[in-house]
Amino acid sequence: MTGYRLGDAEVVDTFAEAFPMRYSRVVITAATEAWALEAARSMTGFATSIIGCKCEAGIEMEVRGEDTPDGRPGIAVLLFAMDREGVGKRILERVGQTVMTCPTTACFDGLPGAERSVPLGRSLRYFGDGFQASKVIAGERFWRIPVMEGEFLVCESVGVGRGVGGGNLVIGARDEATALAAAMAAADAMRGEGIALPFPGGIVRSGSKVGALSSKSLPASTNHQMAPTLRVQVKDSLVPDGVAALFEIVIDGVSEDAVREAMRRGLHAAAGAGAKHVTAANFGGKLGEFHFPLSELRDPP
Amino acid sequence: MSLTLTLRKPPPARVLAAPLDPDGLRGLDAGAVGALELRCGGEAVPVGDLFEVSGSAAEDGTLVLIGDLRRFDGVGAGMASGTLVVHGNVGSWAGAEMSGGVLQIFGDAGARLGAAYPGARAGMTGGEIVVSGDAGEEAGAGMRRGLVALGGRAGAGAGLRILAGTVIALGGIGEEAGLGNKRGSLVSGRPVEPLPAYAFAARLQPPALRMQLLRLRALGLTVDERFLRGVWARWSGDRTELTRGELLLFDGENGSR
Amino acid sequence: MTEIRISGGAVHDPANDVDGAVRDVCLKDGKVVEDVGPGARRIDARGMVVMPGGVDIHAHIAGPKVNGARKLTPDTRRDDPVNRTSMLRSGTGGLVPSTFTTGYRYSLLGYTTVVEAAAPPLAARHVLAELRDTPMIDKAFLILMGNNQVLFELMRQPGGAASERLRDAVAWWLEATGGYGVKLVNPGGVELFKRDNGNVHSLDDHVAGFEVTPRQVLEAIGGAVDELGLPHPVHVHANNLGLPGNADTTLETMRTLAGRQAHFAHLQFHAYGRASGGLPSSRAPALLDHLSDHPELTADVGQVMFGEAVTMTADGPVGALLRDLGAEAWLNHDTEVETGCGIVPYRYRASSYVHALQWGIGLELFLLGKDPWQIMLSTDHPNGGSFLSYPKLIRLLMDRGFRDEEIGRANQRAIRRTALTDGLDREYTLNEIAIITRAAPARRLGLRDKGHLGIGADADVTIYHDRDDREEMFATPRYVIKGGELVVEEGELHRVEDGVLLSARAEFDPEVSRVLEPLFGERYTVAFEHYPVRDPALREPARVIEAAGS
Amino acid sequence: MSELGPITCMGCGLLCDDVTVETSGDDVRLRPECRLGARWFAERTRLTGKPPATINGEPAEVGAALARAAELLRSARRPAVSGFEGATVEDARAAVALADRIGALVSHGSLDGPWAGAPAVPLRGSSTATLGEIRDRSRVVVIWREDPERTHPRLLGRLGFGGPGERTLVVVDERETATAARAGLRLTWSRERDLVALSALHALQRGLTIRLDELASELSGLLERLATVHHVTFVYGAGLTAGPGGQRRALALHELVRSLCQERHAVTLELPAAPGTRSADDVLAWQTGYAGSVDFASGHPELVMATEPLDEFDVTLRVESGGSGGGLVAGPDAEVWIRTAAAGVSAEGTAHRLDGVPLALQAPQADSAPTAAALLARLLERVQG
Repeated sequence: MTGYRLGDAEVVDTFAEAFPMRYSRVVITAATEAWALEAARSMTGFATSIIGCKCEAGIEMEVRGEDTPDGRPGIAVLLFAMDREGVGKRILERVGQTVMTCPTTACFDGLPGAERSVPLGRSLRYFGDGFQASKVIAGERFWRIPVMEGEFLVCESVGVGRGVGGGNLVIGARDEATALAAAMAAADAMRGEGIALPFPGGIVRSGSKVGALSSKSLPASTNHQMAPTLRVQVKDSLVPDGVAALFEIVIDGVSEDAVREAMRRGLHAAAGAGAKHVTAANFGGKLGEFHFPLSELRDPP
Repeated sequence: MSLTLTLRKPPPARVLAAPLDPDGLRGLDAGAVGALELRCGGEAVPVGDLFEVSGSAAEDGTLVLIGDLRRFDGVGAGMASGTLVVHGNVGSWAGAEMSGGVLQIFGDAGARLGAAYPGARAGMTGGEIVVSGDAGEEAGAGMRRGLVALGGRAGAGAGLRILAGTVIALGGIGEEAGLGNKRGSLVSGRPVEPLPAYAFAARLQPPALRMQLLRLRALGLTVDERFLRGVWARWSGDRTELTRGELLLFDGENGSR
Repeated sequence: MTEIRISGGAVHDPANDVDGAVRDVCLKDGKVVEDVGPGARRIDARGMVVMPGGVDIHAHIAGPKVNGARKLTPDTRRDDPVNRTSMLRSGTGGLVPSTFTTGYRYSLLGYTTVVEAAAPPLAARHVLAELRDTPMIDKAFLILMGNNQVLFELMRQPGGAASERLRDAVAWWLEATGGYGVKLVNPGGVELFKRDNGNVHSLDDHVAGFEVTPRQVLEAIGGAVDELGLPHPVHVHANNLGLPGNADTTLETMRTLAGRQAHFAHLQFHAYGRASGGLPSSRAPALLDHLSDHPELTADVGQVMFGEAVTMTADGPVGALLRDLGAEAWLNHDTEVETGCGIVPYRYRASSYVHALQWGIGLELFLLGKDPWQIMLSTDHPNGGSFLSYPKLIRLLMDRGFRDEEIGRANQRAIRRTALTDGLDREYTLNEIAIITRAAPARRLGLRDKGHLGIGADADVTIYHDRDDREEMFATPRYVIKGGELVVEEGELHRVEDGVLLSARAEFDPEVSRVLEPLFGERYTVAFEHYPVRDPALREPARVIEAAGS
Repeated sequence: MSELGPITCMGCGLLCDDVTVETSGDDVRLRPECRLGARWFAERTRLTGKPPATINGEPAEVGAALARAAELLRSARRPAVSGFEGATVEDARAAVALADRIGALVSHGSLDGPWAGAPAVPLRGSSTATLGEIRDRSRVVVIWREDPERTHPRLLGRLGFGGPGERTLVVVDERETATAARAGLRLTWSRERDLVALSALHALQRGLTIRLDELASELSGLLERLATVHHVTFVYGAGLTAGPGGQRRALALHELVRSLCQERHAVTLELPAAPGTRSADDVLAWQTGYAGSVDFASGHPELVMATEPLDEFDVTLRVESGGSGGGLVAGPDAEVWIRTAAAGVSAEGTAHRLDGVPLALQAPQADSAPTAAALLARLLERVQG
């Protein structure tokens, strides 16, 4: 196995294996950015992996007041699922439970003009118990749902795009603190338009593998190859010498390009922040449609 | 350059201007547009006699009228798409029974702006009308969908029997607004006395209105920042109908008024 | 006078048992004659279908009710303007056309005689003036008598219901107005509605303020008309129009009139049973059974056609019912002593259970009825739809494939409650169409010179291309001849004929005035002596049909 | 002294047809008494020294005047036909026929006053009744800003006031009118508040509360009376419908009446601007499909949508029936005037009463002048020829 060095970091010659997913973007606005963020956090919480949460979601970016449909500060959220139906169900649940409930918010479609869409306000309006009203503004229909505070405004439907889920980087360092600092630097660099990092802070410490050695019924279990404590215990450990802790960053993006470029940013940021070892997770290349070889990320962003 | 009609001189009689439809003129050259006839009083008069025609009806579907068109009725009436921009005043029935597109009037409009024709129960069914100045009586009468917005004042009786849709008058909606309002929104930038069939509901900052005001800015209307920041009093009515319509009256920047 | 020979056409003249025979029809001096001279204009009708001019036994085309509907619905005419020409007056069409346009369009459809089915006698001058402005067709009107307080008074006088005085009064009223026949609309019910929004619900309900019941009104007026031998029998719009379960009322009304001649208007609206949930069901078969046992009774169907309509009726409470069902516009007008009026623009939707059922019941009446001489074509224009929809209705009757397609578009829950999908494969023949659109209405109206092409008949003839598409065929006749003059060719009017007023007259004792005058004085706000229409400009030209007498 | 009658009086839209005229020299009296009717009759029988026609104020032959009128109309760029005061159905039929032929605008309102704008009735309809229905059934009659005692002097009598039976007269008017003086209940807000009052009345009648306490208490007396009767009538006219907002006020009244109809019978009665107005309106409706003001300029009838006076007519033809000033008046500046026989005095015909009832007009006093209808027919021939 030959890789390359980036600063102090050894980059393994492997690839991240990713999958086609469907996604939507909603823009949550509120009276203040803080309340928009509260709603966005809540909406993207417990949306880390499709296996456990039926969707993956993350805060994509802040949207300045002048760029939101209602002129208030906003947060863009990306939500991924395996198909359009899944996106529709999850968006509806989450906007209904976490955005509609959150003070002062409104919720807009972040993919206007998309070819396919799923209903949002069109379904949520029934919460209005017949008292809801609609407005068509600049050709788009919105629903006004009366709530205790006033009105919750939500778009009729949200566009659904074709995205990529499961891009990843695994970052290791000589100790836990250094590894975490490198991973955080990577996550910071990776966030941005078109990218969602669904795990807390963007970082996973319990990377997983499909299935389990000990049981046929477990869908996933710990990535024993990447667990430093098992380095001796298992035969196929991938933890190199001098690496005491590893963190994974899982990346969902709106396109193959977006994922690749986010990985490039992350890789270089990690290398510059003390990472000793950078690799990626895959399933042997048989499951995912998209492969992101780390060898292609050598050039800086 | 968009197809541009510049008024030569005031017409001898009132002109029915509805045939000047941006979509209907799309693809015609200046000569063909000039040869079209408009009803002027009892006569048919070629467009070219009334207007200087320049530019061409480009694919953008924009038609520009320039001049004081006070004696032109039905400007943009029945429009279904495209953009009609008027630099000057227009007569009555502008945008009547419009179903789509944008009508921008930089000037004042006459009575029955965006309204239903006599006897018709539904007026505008879509589209946006933006007037920088004032409008006459009964703007948006019978409106079913769409937006009529004024930078200035609306005459009395705005939103008469409005079914749905929005009438905004930043300079103040006139008296007697919203008789028979079913589901429509009437918005006044100045206080008025609502009809007795309306009752006060609440003060709020309606997010939909905020979006509409931003849309008006995009359509070239000056919208004071305080309207965006401010509080609006919602009156519900017409209570003898469904009580699902609303009259939103500007209540100051922090609702203290 | 023009002489015309229509040669080589397939003649459908069911009144004279001619069923498609190829023969010439000769016209001279406004009549059908044996032969015409060699100089006669020859119309080559080879390959065409020749029928008598159409006769509409029940439509609403003139008078204050129709005019009220015009004022109520200007928007329905905006997109249907009719330009003036050097010959024609301008006008507007839509569901309630202006008068000239009404005449032109009936003529373009091949109709030459139309009956306005509900005129308040007090408004006779208005009705007459409108009919005068309705060219191209001969016309008649029926006067409303089922809620007339003066007649109620006469009925409750000793022996009144069956008295000569009542007969004289009915005859007097026809003479005073120029009317052709007698119409009863919701007898007793309209009076109660005008009083305090009331109505009657059964034939034995009492009409407050008068000791009469609907049954007594039916018996008394129906009897009087029968005994007078008016050319057209009593024309009945029964109680409970439009209400689920009303077929019982209709049957009871038929039984009440047993033994007397009577015509039932828009039977479809009176043919409802009661299904669960308060919805109507079809009782067309029961009514048809009764009719087939009672040849003295006839009906027109009052077919509803999907799409826009304007309901207009002297049955004020029906108008109020439609108002309460959510009608956007509702016009009501109460005419003192005599009648009421309700007008509501309406839309029949194929997807609606009730509307599809009404549509289906109308077709059942046509298709299950045994004798086409008893069941005539009408849409109760414009209540069930415009007279302009007759060609489509004819196609529904003549073309099973087309009918099945249309049945497929209607609310299936309703269709399942009718006999339409039970292998009802009847297709009307051209002769049967000729019966229900001309021969039978003319016969029922007592117009001996109309509805047929025998020698001496009026020279009212319609000649159609024989097209497979029966709607197209009946929508645009090749030629229409009115009173011996060629007026329409291929959808174009070529000549304007005024048409005449058809009035009926029966003998009466002029002394009846002495009885009527004080009753008038108590109830009307017009002077008795000014009530009868005398102005010849309104009453002429008229053809007066004498009553047969008892 | 001579006595004529009974005749139908065209002195106002009531068209009382039980009128006996007593003349004694110049003195004209009507039985039943009516000063308006007497004046109407007197004016139409005192035609001393009037020529049959004038052109530019100079006496002229009728034929010459017709020829000039025809010439004016033929060459008109934008003709209008208006008036109809005292006109008959026959006059209106002939006038609309002429207007159709020459592509004129027809209006039975004034051409230079405020326009009514869009009609109210098509929006929600209306409920109406003939006089006899109101007299026999209505126990409350509300007269809205009209003074029939002056304009329709026998109206109250013909609706049963002063006769047997209990009925309440309610008058909405702040002015001290003769009608107001007879009111059992008066409501005195000013005209500007009419729509507010109608909206309030409608709301209160539905059991809703309104914030305007003062108005609510003023209306309470009327509401109490309305609540207890089975039949109520609202009489209205130009006092409600004329001028800007007239359509809204009429609509609000019809809405109120429609709402009242849920619990009782309720009707309206419209007082026309002039005798002849109702006839012309009905004729326009049946000949064109539209009432009010109709334009034939495009070759077919169009409902006039003007919301402000049209000022572009170069030739107007005013149709009036009889009287010293009545007749056909044609041209800019009334160039041609032709005297017509007065309908109901010297010409027979038909006219529609304010409630729509058509009545025959008699001609108790012969006059050689032709009817307006006859003149209009001759004018049509000349215009065509």
